[in-house]
This record gives sequence, C-alpha cells and structure tokens, in this order.
Amino acid sequence: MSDNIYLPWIATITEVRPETADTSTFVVTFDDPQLRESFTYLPGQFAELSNFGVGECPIGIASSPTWAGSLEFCVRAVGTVTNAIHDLDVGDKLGVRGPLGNSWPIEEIEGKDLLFIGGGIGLPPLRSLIHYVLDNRERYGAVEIIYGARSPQDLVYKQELKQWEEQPDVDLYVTVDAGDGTWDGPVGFVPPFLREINPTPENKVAFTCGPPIMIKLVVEALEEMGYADANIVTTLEMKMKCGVGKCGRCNIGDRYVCRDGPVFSFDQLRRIPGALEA
Amino acid sequence: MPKTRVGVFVCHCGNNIGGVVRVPEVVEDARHLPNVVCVEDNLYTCSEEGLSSIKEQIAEQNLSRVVVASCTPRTHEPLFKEACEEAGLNRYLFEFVNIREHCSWVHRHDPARATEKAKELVRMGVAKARYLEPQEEFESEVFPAALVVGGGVAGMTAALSLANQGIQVYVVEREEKLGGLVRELRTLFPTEQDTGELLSPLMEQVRGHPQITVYLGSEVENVEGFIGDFQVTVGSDGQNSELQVGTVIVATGAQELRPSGMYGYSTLPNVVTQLEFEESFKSGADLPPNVVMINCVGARVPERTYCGRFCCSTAIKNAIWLKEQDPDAKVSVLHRDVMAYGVDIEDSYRGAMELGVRFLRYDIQNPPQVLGAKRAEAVKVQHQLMGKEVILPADLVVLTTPLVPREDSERLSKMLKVPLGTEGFFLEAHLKLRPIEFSTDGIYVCGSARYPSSIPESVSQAYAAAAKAGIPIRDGSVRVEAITVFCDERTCSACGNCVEVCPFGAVELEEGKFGRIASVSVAQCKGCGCCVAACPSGAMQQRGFDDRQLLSMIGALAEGMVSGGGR
Amino acid sequence: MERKKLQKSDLSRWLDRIAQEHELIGPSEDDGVIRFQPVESSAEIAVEFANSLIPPKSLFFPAVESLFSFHKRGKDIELEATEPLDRDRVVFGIRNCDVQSLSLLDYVFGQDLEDVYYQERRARTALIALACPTPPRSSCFCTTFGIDPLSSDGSDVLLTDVGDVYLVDVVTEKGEGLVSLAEDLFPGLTDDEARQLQPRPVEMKKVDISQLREKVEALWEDEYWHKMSLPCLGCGICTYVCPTCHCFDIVDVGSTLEGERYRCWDSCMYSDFALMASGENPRPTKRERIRNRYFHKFSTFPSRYGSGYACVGCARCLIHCPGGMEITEVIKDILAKESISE
Amino acid sequence: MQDRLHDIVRKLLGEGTIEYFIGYGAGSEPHRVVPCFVTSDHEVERLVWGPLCLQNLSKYVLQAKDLEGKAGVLVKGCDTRAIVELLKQHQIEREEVVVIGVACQGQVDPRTLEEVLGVPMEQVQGVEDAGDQFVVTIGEDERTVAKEQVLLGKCLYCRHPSAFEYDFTLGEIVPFSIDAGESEFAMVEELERLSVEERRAFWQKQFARCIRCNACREVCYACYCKECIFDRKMPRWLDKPPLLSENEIYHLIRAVHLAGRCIDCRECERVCPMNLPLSRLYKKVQKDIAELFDYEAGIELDEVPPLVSFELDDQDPFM
Repeated sequence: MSDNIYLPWIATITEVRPETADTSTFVVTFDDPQLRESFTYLPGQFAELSNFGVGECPIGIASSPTWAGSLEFCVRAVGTVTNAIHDLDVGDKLGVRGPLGNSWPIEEIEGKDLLFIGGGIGLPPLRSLIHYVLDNRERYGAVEIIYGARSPQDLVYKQELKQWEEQPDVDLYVTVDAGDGTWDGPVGFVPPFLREINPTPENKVAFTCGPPIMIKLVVEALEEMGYADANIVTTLEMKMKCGVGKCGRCNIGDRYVCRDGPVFSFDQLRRIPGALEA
Repeated sequence: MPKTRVGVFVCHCGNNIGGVVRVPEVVEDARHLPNVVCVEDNLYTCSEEGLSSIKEQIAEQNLSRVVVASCTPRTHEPLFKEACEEAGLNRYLFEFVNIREHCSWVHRHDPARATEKAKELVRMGVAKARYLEPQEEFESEVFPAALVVGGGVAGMTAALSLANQGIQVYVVEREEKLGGLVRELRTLFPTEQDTGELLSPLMEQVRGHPQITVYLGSEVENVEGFIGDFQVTVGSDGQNSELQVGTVIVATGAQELRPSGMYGYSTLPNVVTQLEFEESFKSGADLPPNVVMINCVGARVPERTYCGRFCCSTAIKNAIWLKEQDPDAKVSVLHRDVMAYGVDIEDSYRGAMELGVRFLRYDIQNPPQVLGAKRAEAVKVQHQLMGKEVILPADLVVLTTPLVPREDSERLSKMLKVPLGTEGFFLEAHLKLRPIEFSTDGIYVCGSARYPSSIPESVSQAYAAAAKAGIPIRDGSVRVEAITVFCDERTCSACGNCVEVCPFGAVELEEGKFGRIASVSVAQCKGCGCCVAACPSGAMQQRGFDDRQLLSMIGALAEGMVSGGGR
Repeated sequence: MERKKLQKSDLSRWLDRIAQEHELIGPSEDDGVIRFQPVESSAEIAVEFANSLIPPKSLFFPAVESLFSFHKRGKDIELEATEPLDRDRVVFGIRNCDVQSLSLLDYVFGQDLEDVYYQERRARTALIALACPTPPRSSCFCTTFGIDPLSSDGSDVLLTDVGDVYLVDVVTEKGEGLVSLAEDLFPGLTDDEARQLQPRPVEMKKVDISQLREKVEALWEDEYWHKMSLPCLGCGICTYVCPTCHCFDIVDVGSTLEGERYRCWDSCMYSDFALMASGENPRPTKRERIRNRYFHKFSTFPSRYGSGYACVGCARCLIHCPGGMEITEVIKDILAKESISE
Repeated sequence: MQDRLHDIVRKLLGEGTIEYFIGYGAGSEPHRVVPCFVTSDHEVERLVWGPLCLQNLSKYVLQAKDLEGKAGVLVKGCDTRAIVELLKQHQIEREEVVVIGVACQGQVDPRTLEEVLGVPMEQVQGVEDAGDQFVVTIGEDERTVAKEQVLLGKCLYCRHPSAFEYDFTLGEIVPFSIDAGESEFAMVEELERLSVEERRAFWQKQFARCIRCNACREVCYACYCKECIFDRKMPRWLDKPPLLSENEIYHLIRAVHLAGRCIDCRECERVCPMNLPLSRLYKKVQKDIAELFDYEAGIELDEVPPLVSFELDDQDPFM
C-alpha cells in the first residue's frame, strides 16, 4: 500500500483469459520492478482496480501470494468500470490500489481439514486460498471443493477444475444448475448437492463464497450438518469505494466490509445487527 | 468475455473520396482505435471485391463489428448489411460512416481538414460500433383483406384493382350511393362525356364483384392495430360491424368550397358555384344571356394558398358549354391566371376564346365587385390590360371555387394516426420519394383526399395505392425494421410524455413488473425517436441509437467532453 | 495556558497581520450564506454570526478535491498526486462544536490508514476559535453532547467576547505564534480584570443522553424508523451541513487520456449511495438509510472508534432540513422508548 | 380553520377513508412548521394551519404508492397545481388521494421577515394572519408588518390562493390578492436585459456555489423519476463532484426537464441551503412556455403540455 492511500500503483496487463461470456481473468504485473518484489498480500484480500478516466472498483485477488511476480483478477463485466476493464488488452495499463481488507484466517486454520463451497463467480476469492493451501500442503489437512454454476459455460477456471479433479489430495465436486449436451456431471443447485455429499464437520472449517441466496442455504445446510458458526467463513459483498474504511458506504453495523472484511465468520456476523438481513 | 473485434473498411470511392481525403492517413488513424483489429482501404468498398473482402475479414479476423466509411447509407447501407449477414454477422452489428457527402464533397477545397474530419467521423463510428447490439427484425402476418374508405372514382378504382388481385375488399361510403363528387357533375371535361357513362359501369362492377363488400351510408368509427392487422369498426345508423384488414386505402375525396359571404354568395340568388351551375342549368334551367364567372374564389388567398388546379378547366368547360347552347350569350371569365395545363385543356382554352368567351384578368389587390341589391346585376372589375374599370352586366354570376378537404378528414386522420397537411388534405410520407404512402405502414391515400385531383389523376393514383396496398397482403407477412424503441421498465415512471408525442400511436401505458410503465408496440414503432427525446428519465431508448452509443460518439469526438461514462 | 485580552477594535489589525503571513480563512457572507472561506483581509469577515451554514470540516475535507491527476502517454500512464495546500492557514471564528467535530473526524482520517490530504491540512492549519455568543442560538444543543461552547479545548487560540474586549486564551504553541505576530495588541490581564472579565454562562437546553446508544441499538427492528422517515425527502442537506458526516465518493473526471481523480462529498441519504452494480441495494428505502445515519451517529461511530457520539449539537441539520426533521426530536423519541432490559 | 381541519381529518381517519394524513405540524420551536404525518386520532391535534405553512405537501403524495391505504393531504391553492400535474402525468389516481384544499391568505418568507424585522426567526414565537398584515410575536412583543413586505415571492403574484382541485375545503374561500406593483416576470426581464456575457457571469457565480445536495430536485413535485438521469451510472450524464461545469449541466438540464411542468411553487429556491436564486431560472422557463405556447402548467387537467404536442402554429424562432 502506498503512503498515500488513494494513489494506485501502475501495472501492465500481461494476459487476458476469458472464463465465461462476461468474465475474464486479467493477469497483471507492476511496472515498478522493486514493487514486483516487495508487494505482499494474503489470500482473501482485494485491490481497487483503476481504469483511469472511468474509475475504480474493488476486485478480489484471485492469485495466491505463493506465486511470484504477478497478480490475477477475475473480473465480471457488470458496471461501468468492470466493462471498461474488459475493453483493455494485453499491454494496457491498470491502476492497482491495495492490498486491501482482511484475509482468510490462514493461521487459525492450520492443521484443519478444509471445505470450500463456491458458486459461480464466487470461486475466484476461494481460489487464492485453495492455491495457498495446496502450495503449503503440509500445514493443512484434507481439501474438499464443492463448486457449482448456472451452466457448464458459467464455470470459471475450467483448466484448474480439471487439474484438481486429477489431484489425489483434493476432492472436487462440481455441479451445474442446468446441464447441456457437453455435461455429464451432476446437475442441481449447490446447497442440495452439499447435503448429498454431506462432508463431516469434525476438525473442519468451511469457506463459502457465491450469490447471497446460495450462501444463505449453504449455511443452513452446514449448520444442520453440525458445523459451528465459528467454522463457517464467508466473504461479504457491499458497495465499496475508498477501500480503506472511510467513505462510509460498506458498513454493516460498526464494521466496514472493506477494512474489517470482506472475510467474516458466521459467529461474527451474527453479532452485527442487520448483517444477515439480506 | 470475448473482446469486441471491430473491422474498419475505408472506401476511396474512386476519386470521390480519395481525391480529397487522404485515405491512408484515415486508415492509419483507425488502426489505433480501441477494439479495432483490422483496417482496410478499398477503391470501391461496394464493389464485388470490396464486399467479399468484408466477408473474408469477418471470417478470418473473427470480426464482431463492421464499420464502413464511404458514401450515403441511403443507397449502400443495405448492401453492406447484406454482406455482413452473409458472413454470419447480425446485420445490425454494422455501422455506416459517411465520409463522402459529409466530408469529401463538402470540403473538397480543404483536403487537410477534410482528412481530419474523416478521421473523427471514423473514430465516432468505431466508438458507436463497439456498443452495437444484434437485433432481430419483427415479423408479423398480414390479414388478407383491405379497407377502402370512400366510394368515389378513386375508391372504386382502387377497390376493383385490389379485388381483381383476388383480395377481399371492404368499401365504406358515407353517402347512400357510390360515386362521390363526380355524381354531382353532369359532364366530364374536355370530352363532354356524360358522367353517368363513367360512373355506371364502375359502380356496377364494384357492386357485382364477389370480392368486394360495400357499406353504404356508413362511416369508419374506429381503427386500431397496425399493418397486417387493423381492427376496423364500421358504423351505420348505430349498427356496428367489425372488420379485420391488413391494409387501408384512404379515398375520401374532397368537397367544393361554399364561398359564403363572398361576391354576394348566399345573399344574392343569382350568384352560384360551378357545381350548382351544373346542377341547375345543365339540367335544363333557362339560360341567362349575360354570365360572369369569377375564378380563384377562395383559392390562392392568404387563408387558402393552394391552387385548385382544375377549377380553371371547369370554368372553361362550362363557358364553352354556355356558348355552345347560346352563341349569343355573353360569357366572361374573370381570372387571376388561367391554369390550362396539358394539350387538351390548352386547346379548349383557345377554343373558348374563339367561341367568344371573354377572359379578363383581375388583380387580387383589386378584386371584382358584384353589383346589385337583391340580385346580381353586373360585375365591376379593373381591366388589367386596359388599365380601367369595366362594368359587365350579369344575369348570372358563377363563382369558381377550389376543392377543400372533407370536414371529417381530421377525425379520420386521428383514427388512422396519419397526418394532414397545412391545408387539411391527407399528407403522404414524401411527395417525391414515397407518394401515395403514409409514414405509418399499411395505410395509403389516393384521389382528392390527397389533393384536388382530376379524374385521370385519381384513377392512376388509385391504381398506385392498390398496388402498394396489395404487396404486403400478397407477401403474407411484413418484416419490421428493428431500429425501434424500447422502454426500460426499471426507470420508466409512466409520465406519459411518450404516449402524447408518438405520431404512430405505438406507445401506451400499462401495468408492468415494476408498476405502471410505457409499453411500445414494436410493429407500430417507426424508430423516429420522438419519445426518446421527450422522455425525462431516459427510459425510452432507441435500438441502434441508445444513449450509450450516442454518448460514446460524442466522447470519441471530444475526448474530454464526456468523461468515463459510456466508454 | 495564558490568558490575555484584545480590544475588539484591534481584532482586524491582528487578522490583517496574520493574513500577511498565512492564508486567512474566516466566516464571510456570500448571497446571504455564511461560509468559512479564504479572505484577503479582515474586512470580508463577518464577526457577528451564529455559525456558518457549511461546517468548517470543508476546510479539511473539502466538498470536492483533486486527489491526483493522470496523463496517458502512449500506453504509459503518469499519476501526479495533488498538493492539498500551498501555504499554512489560519482559521478565524470557528465555534467549539465545530472544533470538536474535527477531533471526531480525526478518528476517521487521522488513524488506521491515515488520509494524507486531511492530515496535511490539519497539521498546517491553526484554529482561532470564537466562543459562542450568549445566549446561543435557540436551536443549539451542544451541551447535550458534553461540549462546552466556551471551551478552548482543541483550538489554538480562543477569543471570548466579554463586552469591549475579547479574552484571549492562547492554548498551543501555534497559538502563541499567532499572538506573537502582534504582541503589542495582547496585554495581559490585571488581577481585577481577571476577576471581572468573565464570560457570561451559557444556558442551553440539555438532555440526558447517557442511555442513548443502548436505546438506539435496541430499536434496530423498530417501526419507528418507517414513520419518522416519511417526511424525509432523500436530499443530502443534513449530511452536507453536518460537521461530523464524512461520507465521500471517488470519481474520475476527464477522459481516458487525461483527467483527475476527485474525492467529493457524498451522502448516505442518497438512494444510490450503497447501490451495487448488480442492482442490489442493502439500504433500499429511506427507512434503512435514515436508520443507518442515526445508528452511525449514536452507535456505530462510538463503537468503532471508542469515541463519543458523532454529533456535536450544532443544529445545522434541523435548521436546514426541508422535510422539517429535527435530530433533537429523534433523540427525544429514542430516549422515550422504554428502558432496555439487560 | 384549524378546528375544522382537525374535524375533517378525524372523520376521514375514523371512518377509514384514509390511512394517514399529510399536513403541517408544529416543529420543536414555534417559528418552525414541519410536514406532519398523522395516522391516528390522538395525533390530529398536532396539525396546524397558518402563515408559516410553506411546504408544498403534494410531493409527499407520491410516496403514497409505497404505503398501505389511502392518503389525505392538505394543499394550498398553489400546491393544487402540483396535484393537477401529478394527475396529468399519471403519477397519482384521483381516487387514491383525499385532497383538503385551503384558502390561503399568503405565506411568510422567513428570510425576508428576518431582514424586515431585523430579528432572527428563532426569536419569532408566532405569526398570525391579520388581513393585509401579519402580526408577529417576538418574546413579549407583538409587531405588525405589511404583507407585501414579507410574503413569499410567489405569493406576490398569486393567482390561485384557493385550492381548485379538492374533496374538502377549509372555511370560506376568501379571495386574496395583492398588488405586487410589477410584472411577475420582472426578475426574469431584469436578467434578460443583460448581455449574454453578463448573464453567464451571473449564473456561473450562482452555480459555482451549488453544493449539489439535491434538495431542489428532491423537493420538486415533478422529480418522481425512478432513477434520475443524474444518478445514472451507465451511461453517466453528470459527474458527481460539484464542479462548476457539472453544476451548470445539473441546473440547466433540470430547467429544461421542467419546461411545461414547473408550477412555480418555488420550493427549490426555498429549500436551497446556499440561497441560489433558482426561481429566476424556472420563472424564465415558465415565461418562455407562456410566450411560445400560451401554456401554464397545473391549471387544466385535460390540456396537453406543449413540449409533448405539435401544432402547426407552434413558434420555432430558432429555426
């Protein structure tokens, strides 16, 4: 983070990987070679990406801090800035302000089994942690990943899904809401799919990220399966602007999602009035 | 997300563009525009070679937008759109930039600045193209029947023409008899043929045609729908019939102006109009020895500026007839100019003079005066050639008045949502480019409803209207241009401005998912954009011309004028 | 702390002396509106005023400010941070409620990821406070929040009007520096004067708010927020005239080739304030927005920063609200709710 | 009159005709009258009527759509024009709202009153109508002031003192008129006489002061768009920072959007915390609409607004 908390670093797009019809992964490298070395972050943190002249928007860092040299952002074209970012090409510049926010609890979960439950574009924030865990394999227990999307075309990181599928130390379960000719895997929504798989709660922490309705039903299911609120961790989505807990937009209760989040455990959320209203 | 890939084709148009605009510079400039992946210049982009190059590049470069910078869309846009479509690209992903009429032709003396302008126009076109979206054209079936409003010569001719094509036709006539205005005439001009000889066979054919249904003493009470599917209510003595038709022809004709209060008309018993003259004298009333006709009564005056076109012929016709009945009769025609166009009428005009009809020119500043208290006794007029006042004795004064629109034209125009011109006649879409048609699809006009027309003109217009009205019926369906308006339900607050301004009646308010909203009938919308301009909340957006597309053009033109948004 | 006096007639001389060295800012009237703005000389300053319409927070956290400019050269982009100040500033005439509001804003901008723009303005600005007129404006209620309108706490110099002279409390070194610019104008007080020249006590309606936070927190689900939100029009006056409100937006103005990134005030009362690009809005109606604002003032701000309430009783919002909403009435309503069971 | 108001509202609430009533209530200090939402019998006593009932409550009728049940509202003659326009613009249905009309005798402009009396409003204990003057209570004193000295600007040219679209009226309709001594467009004409440069300078100075709190928009009866174009993100018509360029666009677009709809209630000017002379801008638009199209908004229910109709004799001096 720069001393001037509003001043972004300049980075160059080195690769654009289309993921779905409206989502692409942007790989960026800082222009300042020193910064490339010194920039550190934790899985779960995010950055404000600038397309200068259009504006800034918060995007989770989808790469793992264990990878050197570049950052990855999975951007869905929904608003003005994200659409403008999609207009950029390899070689174009972006502003990157960060890292911002808290992170997944990488220390607290050492030695535990980990369950990742993602929906649609909710996989990228989990992906940072998944890779971090896989790159520090000895510090963590078993890894289960449950992922679902609306259709086979809406699955992101198709290459990695294939890779995890084959990896012996990862259990991957993928479902789609509606299949098509290309799909011979499970069909159905994530929450019932989760119930079907029924992963045991012992010594396990569950991480979930996805559309609000999915998170709500996933948490209900996890609770019924015996997961304690403290062992259910999610990221919250609120409108963010400054990213540094000042502009007043993204609070739930007295917590700013951009500063104190976006990662919260469910026992934290239950103590904040209004946090679970959505 | 697959990136938008724009291909730009800049045309030299031989020397037309290339002789002024430095095309290679424009090409080079376009190469650096966002999303542009290929730029070509062609001697003639519209040539077979140029078109196939567009198609090739769409395939090779996987283009998702095509921009052609060349001439006018009026002539060439369909061609390029066709080429896109043939290469598998939706035709609405094409953007036309006019660097000929808008640039090289008008700036031919300033090649440097013309080149800069061409670059700017291309930048704007590319900026807009990036936001183009594929559109589907709406197709609707056409009900195989036609409505003809009016049973005069024009209406009957049109009806017969359509019916002879095998189309079911409904003719609605307000009067109890067919025939229209011609029924009030005795003879035709210049043949002096009895009008009955023209009308009777026409009427007979219409009445006897199995494909024609005639509603006499009836009026059109209501019309709803659009081309292909008009619902028409026809009323007669409180009885209503519902008709479904695919197209409509307006042939409601016109009526003679009754010049109340002018030249003693309606106060002096022996001041009549030409039509009244035909009615009474041609039917055998005693002929007076001194007749003065006054032309241009109520025509070519400030409140009615048009020329009635064949009022002069009528006066000539009746003057000749008078002279033929009584060679000693003194017949004078006071006129402002004699409109005796064409060989026949000019001949008759000369013939009338030879027969001794006196033609005197008067000045509108100094109009004739009808003298006499209880009856017209003489007409005083300033003789322009002699430069002095003359007094012409008159036993009868005949006023030549123009045809004026029927009183109920306005009601019908509102029902059909078609316009009337300043004089109150029906106004076609374009005098030269789209005669006989209205801007509203599926509705046509012929005869004196359009403008005072002679019988030959009415007949040819009727054939034209019938031909036009028959096309969609025989095609069986119509495709509606996809450049129409849609309403963003989330932002529409149903103020109703769009409903008021729409010239085609294509918008109405209805309950939607987000409360009351404006709803656009795609089949009726012509994409004129009136509602878009009138909408205060920006909810009405025109496909192919939405805010984002237009603002991106402005942004490209004036980097810095519009920040961020839309780009 | 040293107490001196200043003849009222000498005030302008002192201010003009300050204006030679620093940028002088004071309450000045423009089309009937009093604002704190830079002045060329003391003549532009309105000394007789209740308080400014726009709170002096605008001097540290301006309604609009450039954060940096950007220029594109080919593919490269250059950023240039904007300097917040050209020279040191002196603010004359600030009231204590507003001084206290700055100490609240310090929590937001001055700690946990410092805001360099705010901090530099704060560091390079001296405050000459002017104790409130007695009686104060009838709508004022700063004492409810424990603020003494005559206190020098937080300012560099405090002037108190005691008739023909101002009592001058020199609070900080910065203050001493300002007084020393015209040392001769500031004689010390004789013992008699020290006894006689006392500020008139301020009488102000005061409400016991010791339970305010607990009570407002118990009202999260209450229907109250709906009913009280009815007159609200959803404009931003209350937040823009509030000395403690600090919501802002960050917006690029210009083209993609060059332009500036601005920070400007925003208001949590605006319907699109928390609206996300997805179309979701966590505070979709006035009820949630108003509740959020009062919670911020009375619950979440003190909870987050361990501070007092985020209201200083300046009454600007209740004076200017076009919907006639009065924060004093809201406080009364909240306090009137039955006490919270433990 | 206040008693009759209480009676009517009590009756309407009692018989269940309305769920709530929008009127004027006493603020926490005597000089401040605030919009007051009454839902139950015991709240009816809070309703007041007098010369400080400044707000155009018609704006609040718009949120009736989001609330259960029917609303009642108190309108002055000038406010009725908003009701008429809301009906014309399909924002309310006539049967959805019970309108209580009042014969207004003029409203006090607090800013002017402060100037004329040299006393801040907060010392004013009350203002009573007394024919052609107001009686102002200040502490123990009573002072009288001629109406034409302290009336709201719009009251000086009032043509509709009494409500003309209503279900009930308060008291007798007493004609009220005052001789303003100048044309209602005098303040516009004064600006029109300036050169283009001078006029531009005038407005730039004003717009530069605007803080874009949006109060002028939010208080305006005609600003009922679900999403104002100024708030739109894609495309963005206006940048949020209150820079002069953006403020100009904001005010000028608003003025154009209100052409043919502005009913001269001048609420925008009244609520503007920065004292922008907005009524001059809107009065200019009204003047143009009147001169070009002989039209006045909010008078006739079935008159088509000029900017959404086309007549062949429409003036088009710009062509």
